[in-house]
Amino acid sequence: MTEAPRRVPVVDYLSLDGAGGPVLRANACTACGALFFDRRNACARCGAREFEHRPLGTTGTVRAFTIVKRAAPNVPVPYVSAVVALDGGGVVKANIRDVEPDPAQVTLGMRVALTTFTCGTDVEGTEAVAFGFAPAT
Amino acid sequence: MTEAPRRVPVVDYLSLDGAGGPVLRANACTACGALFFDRRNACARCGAREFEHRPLGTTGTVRAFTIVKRAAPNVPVPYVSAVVALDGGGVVKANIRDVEPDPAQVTLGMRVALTTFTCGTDVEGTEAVAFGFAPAT
Amino acid sequence: MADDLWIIGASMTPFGRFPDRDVIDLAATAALDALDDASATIAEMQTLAVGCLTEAPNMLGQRLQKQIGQTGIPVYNVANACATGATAVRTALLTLKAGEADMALAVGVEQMGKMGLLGSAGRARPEPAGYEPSGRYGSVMPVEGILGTQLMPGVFAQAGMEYAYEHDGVGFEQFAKVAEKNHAHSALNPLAQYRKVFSLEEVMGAEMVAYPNTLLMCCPTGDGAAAVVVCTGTKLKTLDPGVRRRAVKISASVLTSDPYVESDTAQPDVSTLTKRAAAQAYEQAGLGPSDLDLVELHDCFATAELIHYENLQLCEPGGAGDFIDRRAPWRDGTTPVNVSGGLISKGHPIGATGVANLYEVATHLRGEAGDRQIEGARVGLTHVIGLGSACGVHILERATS
Amino acid sequence: MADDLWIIGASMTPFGRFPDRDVIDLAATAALDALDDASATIAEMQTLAVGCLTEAPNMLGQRLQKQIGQTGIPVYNVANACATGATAVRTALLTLKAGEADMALAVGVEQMGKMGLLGSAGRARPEPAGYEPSGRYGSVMPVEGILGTQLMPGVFAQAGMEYAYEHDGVGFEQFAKVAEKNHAHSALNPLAQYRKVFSLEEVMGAEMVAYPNTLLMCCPTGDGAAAVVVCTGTKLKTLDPGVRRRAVKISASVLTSDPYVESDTAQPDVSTLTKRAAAQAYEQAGLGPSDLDLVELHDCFATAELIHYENLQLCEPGGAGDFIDRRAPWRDGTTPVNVSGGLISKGHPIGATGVANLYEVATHLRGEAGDRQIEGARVGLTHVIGLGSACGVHILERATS
Ligand SMILES: [Zn+2]
Ligand SMILES: [Zn+2]
Repeated sequence: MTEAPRRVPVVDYLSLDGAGGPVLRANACTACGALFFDRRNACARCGAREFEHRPLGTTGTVRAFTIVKRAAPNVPVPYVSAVVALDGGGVVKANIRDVEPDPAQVTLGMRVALTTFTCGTDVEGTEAVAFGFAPAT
Repeated sequence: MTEAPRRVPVVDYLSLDGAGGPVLRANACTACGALFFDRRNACARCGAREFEHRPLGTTGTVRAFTIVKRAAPNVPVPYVSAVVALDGGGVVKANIRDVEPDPAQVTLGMRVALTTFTCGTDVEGTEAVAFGFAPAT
Repeated sequence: MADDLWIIGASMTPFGRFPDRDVIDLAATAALDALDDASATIAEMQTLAVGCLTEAPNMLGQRLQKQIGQTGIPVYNVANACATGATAVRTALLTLKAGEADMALAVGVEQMGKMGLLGSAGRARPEPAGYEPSGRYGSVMPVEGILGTQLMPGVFAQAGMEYAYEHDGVGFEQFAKVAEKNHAHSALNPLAQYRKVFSLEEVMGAEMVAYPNTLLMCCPTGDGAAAVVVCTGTKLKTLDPGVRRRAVKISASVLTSDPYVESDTAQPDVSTLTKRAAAQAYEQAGLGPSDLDLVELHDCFATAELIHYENLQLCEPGGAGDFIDRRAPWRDGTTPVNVSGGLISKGHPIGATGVANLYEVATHLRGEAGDRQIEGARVGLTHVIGLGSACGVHILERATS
Repeated sequence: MADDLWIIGASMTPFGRFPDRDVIDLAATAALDALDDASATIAEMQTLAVGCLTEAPNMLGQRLQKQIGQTGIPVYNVANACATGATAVRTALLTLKAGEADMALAVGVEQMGKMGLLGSAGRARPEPAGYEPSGRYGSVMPVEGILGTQLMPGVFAQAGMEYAYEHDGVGFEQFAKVAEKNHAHSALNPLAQYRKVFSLEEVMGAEMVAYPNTLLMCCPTGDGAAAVVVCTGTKLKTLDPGVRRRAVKISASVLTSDPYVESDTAQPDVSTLTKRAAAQAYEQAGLGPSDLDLVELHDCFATAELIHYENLQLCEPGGAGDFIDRRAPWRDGTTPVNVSGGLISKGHPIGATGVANLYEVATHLRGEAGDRQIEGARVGLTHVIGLGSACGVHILERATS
C-alpha cells in the first residue's frame, strides 16, 4: 500500500510531473495528428484507432472569452472562461487567471501562458490541482 | 376556510359518496361510449372530445391475476393484483382482497365485488380510501 | 420519383408557464389544433413523430395517442437537444418520402417549468470525498467553473466572441441590438412568453449572466407545444380546395451534425454544421438567401443569432455586425429575422421550438400572422441548433397555385 | 421504385455488467465492429440512428460520433421503450427508403448496471404529507401495490394469465418451460449474460417475483450494445463480393403502436400490436410463419414469450401451451425460438435488444453462429415490444445468390 498522493491533477490530461513543469498532454491520432484530451475509442477526424501521448505547448492565444457572473452555487463569480489556441496545436478551455474579470481588461487575441492552482482539498488532505492561463508577453 | 375532509378517495375515479355506496366512475365518450378513468383530452378510440361521467357496475370477473412477492420497499407483499372486467362495461386493475395470496385460492374467471379500504393517513389525519375487489358469489 | 412535401396543418400553444397543465395536455392541444387546422382526423395520420427532450425516454408519443386516438400507427419518439422538434418533423417527413405514409403528424413539446437558466447545473456541487479520477477526462471533481464554463450561456457567449475576434465591427453593442430587436418583435406576437419592449440601454444594463450576454439576451425556460400535419403532394391533390389553398410547401428539410474541427476540444462548434445545413437547404430548394422573406433562427442567446446571420448566408462574410447595425433583420428590414420574438422573447420550450418556427413561417406564408404579418411573404427559412450538436433547417414556400 | 434493403454488417458486444466501461465505450465497440464486419468506414455512413433509452435526452449519437468519426451526417436519437433498438434500425432504414442515404449505421446500447428488476419503482415511497389529488387520475399518493401492480413483472404476468384464462392447457408449468428452454439455449451462446442450464423444477422453484413468473423467468438488467450497417440493394451491387455474399436481406421492417382496446384502462395490451406487426411483416416479405427457420422474440418474461407464440402465428390459435409442451420452440424443434438464450438468459440491455436480435438472426443466416447455429437457416424473424407500447418486427432472408 502506498501513501495517497498529496497533489493530483484535476483532469488526467494535466501532467504535473513533467521535467519542464506542468503541461497539458493530448492523445494524438497516429494517422492524422488530430489531438484529443479524453479517453478515446477512435479518431473523430479520420476514424483511426491508434493514439500516442503528446505534450502540448504552454503558451497560446485567447480566441474567445466570456465573463461568467451567474454560475452554480459553489462556483465563485465573476470569473473569465476562455478558448485558448495553444502554440504548436491544440485548443483548450480554461479560466484566465491573474486578470480583472472586466471586458476592458481581457482582450481577444491576448497572449497567455499555462499556470496551475489548487482547486480543492479532499477529506484525506489531497490537493486537486487545476490549470488556467495567465497573461503573458 | 372549510375543515379538511376526513376521507378522500385515493384516485378521483373512486366515488365514496354515491347513494348506493362506493362506486367507480368513468369518463364515457359521448360519441362512441368508450370508458376512461383519467382526465381526458379526447377519446383514444374515436377521437371525439366530449365526455360524460358514468358510474360503473360494482361486480365483475377476474380476467387475469398475479401474486406479487417482490415489490417496492413500502408495499406489503404478497398481494394479489388482478384485471377485473366489470359487469356492464369497464376494465380496471386492483388488488383482490379477502383471499389468500395463493394460486390455489385465486381462480381465473372468479366473480368479485367492489370493496374499499383505508390505504393511508396523512399528517393532518385525513384518511385515503382505496378500492379493491373481494370474492363474490 | 420524389414527391413534394407539404404542411397542411400547423399550430402552437402560447409559450409560457403552465403549472396546471401537464406535458400531455400541451402536446394534445397542439396536436388537436394542427389536425383541426388541416381539416384532418387522427385516423388519417399514418405516422406520429414526437419530440420532447425531457420526456424522451418515457413513451410520450404513445401517451399522446392515448389522449387523442390510438390507431396503431408507428410512433417515433426522438431527441436532438434543442433540435428535437425539427428532428420530429424530419422523421415524419422521412416516412412520407419512404412511401410508408402519405399523411403524418409531428409534435414538439416541452414542460420545463422554472428550471432556471443553468438547468441541473444550477444546483450545488457536492462536497468532495476522496479524489478518484473518473470519466473520459479522468476528472477528480466536477470542473465546471474551474476549467472554464461549458454551460449554455457561456458557450454561446464564447462562440459570439470568437466571431468578434475574427471580424471587425462586432461587440457587446451589436449582440445587444439583436435582443433589442427580438424583444420589440415579440410585442406583436400574442403567443410569446414575453411581450415587453426594451431599449438598447436596458438590454445592455440588465444583469450580466455571461459577458456579453445579459439576462435580456438569454432565452427563458418555459412550457409549450407545437404541431404540424404533413402530407405528400400526391395526397394533397386529393384534399379539399380550402386545405390546398392554405398548404405550405416544404422545399427543403435538412439535418446535420457537427463535423470535426480542431476547436471541438474546447467547446462545440455551432457554426460549421449550420453553414452546411444552410448550403444543403438552399440547394434542395433551388433558392438562395436573397429569396427569403423571413427567417426564424435559433437565438438561444443574442450572440448566437448574430453569428447565424453569417452561417445562414443572410449577410456578407464577416458582415454580421454591419447587418444588425443597419437594422436589416428588423421586421421592416431587408431580411426580417425572428419576427415572432425569437427564443429570447417568444420563449424556448426545447422540444417545441423546432416545430413552432415552422408554425411561425407557415402562418406568415398563409397571410394569417395578424399584427406581426410580413406582408406578401412567399419564402421563409427555419433554423434550430441543439448543442452537441444537431442542426435542422427547413425552407418553406407559399403554394403558387 | 422500392429498392431492397440489406444488412451488410452486424455486431453485438457480450451482454453483462461492465462497470469499467461507459455507455459510449459499449456503443463504440459495437459500431466499430459492425463497420469492420461490413468492410466499411464511418465516412461511408450517410445517417446514424442511435437507440438508448436512458441516454435518449443526452445526444448519445453525437457523443458516439465524437469517438468514431464526426462526419457531419444526420443523427437520430430515438426511444421507444424496449423497442428502442428496433426503432433505431427502422429510422436508419427510413433514410435509405427516402433516398437520403444508401448506407447507414444503427446502434442500440444500454448501460443499466444493477438497477434491479423493478427499476426506479424499487425505491422506497416517500412518507405522505397532506393529501392533494394530482395527475391524470387525481391520485393522492402513489398507487403501485394499492391498486394492483403496473410494474413489468406483474403486467406481463397478468398478460400471460389472461391468455391462460382464455385458452386451455396453459399454466405455471407451460410458462416455466419457456424459461427452461431459453436458459438451456443460452449455454451455447458465448455472448449471453448467463449460460447456466436449469431444470424445470429449478425454474418453478426459484424465488417467486410475480406469479407465475419466478426469478428465473424474468430477464436480468445488464449492459451491452449491438449495431448494424444497412444499405440499399443498389448500393450493395457496388460492394465487394465478400460483402455481398454475407449480406442479409431485410424482407420486412414494421413498427406498430397499440390500437385502442377496452382493457387498456387496466394495463397495456401487448398482443394486438404484435399481431398487427406480424401480419404486416408477413405480407411485406411475402412469407408466412411456416417459412421461418428461427425466431428471436421478446421474452422479457416467460409469460410474454408464450403469448407471442400465438401473436406471431407460430402456433395455432389457442395452441401456445401445446406448442411449448411439444418442444416446438426448442432449437431442435419445428420453430426454434430464442436460440440465443433470449432476453431471459442472453440479457436485455434495453436499447441494445432490438438490434442484437437482428445480429443473432443474421449470424445464423450467414452460417456463422458457431455452436448454436441452426443449420441451413434461410429465413428468420425478430420481434421486440416496448410497453406503452411499440412493437418492432423484422424478417430477414439469406442472400439467394
Ligand atoms: Zn485521425
Ligand atoms: Zn369515442
